[in-house]
Amino acid sequence: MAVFWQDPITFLRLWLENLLLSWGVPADWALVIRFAVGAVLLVTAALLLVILQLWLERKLIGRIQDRLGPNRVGPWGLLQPIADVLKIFTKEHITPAGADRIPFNLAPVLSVAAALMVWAVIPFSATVFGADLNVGILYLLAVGALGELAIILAGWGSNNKYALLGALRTVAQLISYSVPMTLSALVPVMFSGSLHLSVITRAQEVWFIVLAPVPALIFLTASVAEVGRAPFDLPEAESELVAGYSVEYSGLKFGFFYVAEFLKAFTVSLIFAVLFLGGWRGPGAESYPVLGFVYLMLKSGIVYLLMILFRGTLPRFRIDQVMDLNWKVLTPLALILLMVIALADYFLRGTLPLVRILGLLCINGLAYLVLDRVLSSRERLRRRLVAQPVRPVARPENLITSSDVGGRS
Amino acid sequence: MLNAWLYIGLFTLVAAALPAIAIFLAGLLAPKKPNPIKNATYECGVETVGPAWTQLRVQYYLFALAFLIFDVESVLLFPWAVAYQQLPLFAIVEAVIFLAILVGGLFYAWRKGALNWQ
Amino acid sequence: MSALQWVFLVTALITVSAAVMMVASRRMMHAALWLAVALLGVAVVFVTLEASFFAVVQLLVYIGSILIIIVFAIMLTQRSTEAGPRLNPFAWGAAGVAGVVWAALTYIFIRWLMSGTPLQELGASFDDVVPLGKALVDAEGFAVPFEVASVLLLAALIGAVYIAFERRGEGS
Amino acid sequence: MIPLSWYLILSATLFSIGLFAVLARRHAIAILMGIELMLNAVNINLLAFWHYWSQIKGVPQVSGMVFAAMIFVLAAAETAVALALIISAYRRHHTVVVDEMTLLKG
Repeated sequence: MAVFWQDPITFLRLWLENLLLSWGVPADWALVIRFAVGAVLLVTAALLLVILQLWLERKLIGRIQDRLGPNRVGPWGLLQPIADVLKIFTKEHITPAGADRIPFNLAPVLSVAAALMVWAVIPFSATVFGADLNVGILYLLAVGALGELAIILAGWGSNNKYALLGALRTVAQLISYSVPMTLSALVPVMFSGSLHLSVITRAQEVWFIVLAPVPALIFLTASVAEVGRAPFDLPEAESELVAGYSVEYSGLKFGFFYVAEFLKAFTVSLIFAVLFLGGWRGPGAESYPVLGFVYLMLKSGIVYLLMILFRGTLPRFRIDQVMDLNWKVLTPLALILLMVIALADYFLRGTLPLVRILGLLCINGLAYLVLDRVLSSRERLRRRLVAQPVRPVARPENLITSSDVGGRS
Repeated sequence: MLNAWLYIGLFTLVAAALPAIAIFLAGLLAPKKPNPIKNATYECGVETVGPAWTQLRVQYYLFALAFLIFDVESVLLFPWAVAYQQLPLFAIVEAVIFLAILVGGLFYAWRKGALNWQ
Repeated sequence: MSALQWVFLVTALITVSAAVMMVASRRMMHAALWLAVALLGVAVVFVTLEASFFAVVQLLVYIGSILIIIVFAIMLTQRSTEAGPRLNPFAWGAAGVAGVVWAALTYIFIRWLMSGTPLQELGASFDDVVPLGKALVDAEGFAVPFEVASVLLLAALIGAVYIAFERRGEGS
Repeated sequence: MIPLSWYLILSATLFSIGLFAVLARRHAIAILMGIELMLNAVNINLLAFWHYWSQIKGVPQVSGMVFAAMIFVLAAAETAVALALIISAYRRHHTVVVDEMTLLKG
């Protein structure tokens, strides 16, 4: 019997189970009710987390850009997102003329649902997980496919050129980046010998980011791109495609696309933490599962902060750069590293753990250096001219002279 | 395993129902004053020209194609990766050959220029 | 009837009606979306068969990539889709052929089931991924099909890139 | 539990609908979708037999799963090439209706 302060969620689960059984509910139905209660609680928690995220992200981005960020509603602007939610809740829903009603209305729902469905399989601590699927990782990747479907539905349903082009462009980006993502997700599977997320977590006596730093880096980059955040935020590049697939949406329907984006940002951090950062593992997490939950949230919070840092500091890529980065750098890198690691680990897996770790680290570094040299030299040879030659920048000291001469070019 | 899937099924239902209910409630609360100008398709203020469902360029197809091939291939590799710890060297070399063939495909598409965004 | 049977019946009904709608819809995009529903239904059927791996792969490969590539192809060939009737003049003949095939298949299946071949359900704790992975690269097992699959994919990639890229600039 | 015959009838139905789409639709991509449906029906069959037969021989049989996996590969390859052909034909003839394509007649 679990003690409350060791593992509150299991404690509550057992309590609910006993309560239902004592009421004379059949065992099968008790299971269904327990699952349903768990699902409702988890979905609500995830959606509430988005509100916190909205505040955190606006505040931090504000600070990075030397602004205050939200500071009016509540202490430190903490109630700002709630005010925003209330406002967007009462906005008019505009359905554009000629829209395909069913896809148009289904798209935001499916988009949020796809982002939420990831939470069903995440092992939150040693004892608390929703479904321990025997194909956990593949499920995580497959749910992404539903998100792509939602984007296509939105683009098609809006009856708008910008929406459709934006949607197809987004989907092109998402599907491209899921290739290196899938390939680097194979590495944790190889090391742990299972697709169960719980087994993958348990197998990480040494975090997989130490054993395979380069695949982890590829996975992180690809997941930032999968979320469509800066610097990969072409899907909503205001200057190019108005707002991508969500142009025609208004009110809460638009809000849900926004929610889905923020939710996805956190779920990919969660996935990264589970696959490469040891999930709930940490000192004392086995005997006090509640600590495991804290560790997991800390780890994914750090990854999430890293993503906010990317967003605040990196300029947006052009679409051809996005595609080049994926197909000409990440994908070959992931493929070749997969081969190298598969061969190397076969010879190293019988040796001492320390030797194995150091060996894998060296091989990762070596492969990365060699491939980086090879790939970037190819790139340099084939770099295409896409912009004008560099023109002089107007600085205070050359302002007058350059305008007098009409520029160097 | 069916229990796990039962949970996922319920979770999916809840995850889809919650936003749907929220949108429905918001639709009840929100004002409804449609007019033809407001409902017109947004095209930066310019009159809409032609049907919205326009033609695309072949570029999109080529990326989707490369993705399709690599996706299927990585799916085939997942069972192999699960069994990896128990496999002899022969089987690992076999998978490496499998990967090498696809690297060849990638480089063909690259040389051919199919991976350049125009 | 058990709950699982109800799940199966509802899924089968949705799948079949989505398939019918797919054949009946005029707009190709609608057909593709109905196909998505049918494919999802098939994924659920795989779940009831305890083939988790294939249910997920169905999502990943069919919905995540084949459907998307079909959508892209529809968008690429958009201009010629809407005109003319959607069925060709032999539609009645085709319906007849399909009906005959359905009756024949069902008859064969039922006959075969009646013949009393022993059947046994899969154990509930059976994990479908590890034996598949071992068999795929086992020299005694399916190593050759595994490599051939890779070559097939390579051939498809090269062929499709070649065909789609062939007369560049000639199209509109 | 679900009887095997249900799966077989479902797969026969999907196969026939797919066959009808292949025979009767004029649009090339619709025909392709019919083929996808037929392949799915085949997969249901394969996995159903795998589910009901794999413990007959004492050890779990994997042939059904391997065949199903190969069908996925086949479907991917077939879709890729078929759509490339359709797009190529469309660029040349500006049609995707099969009876209007006289590509092979030269």
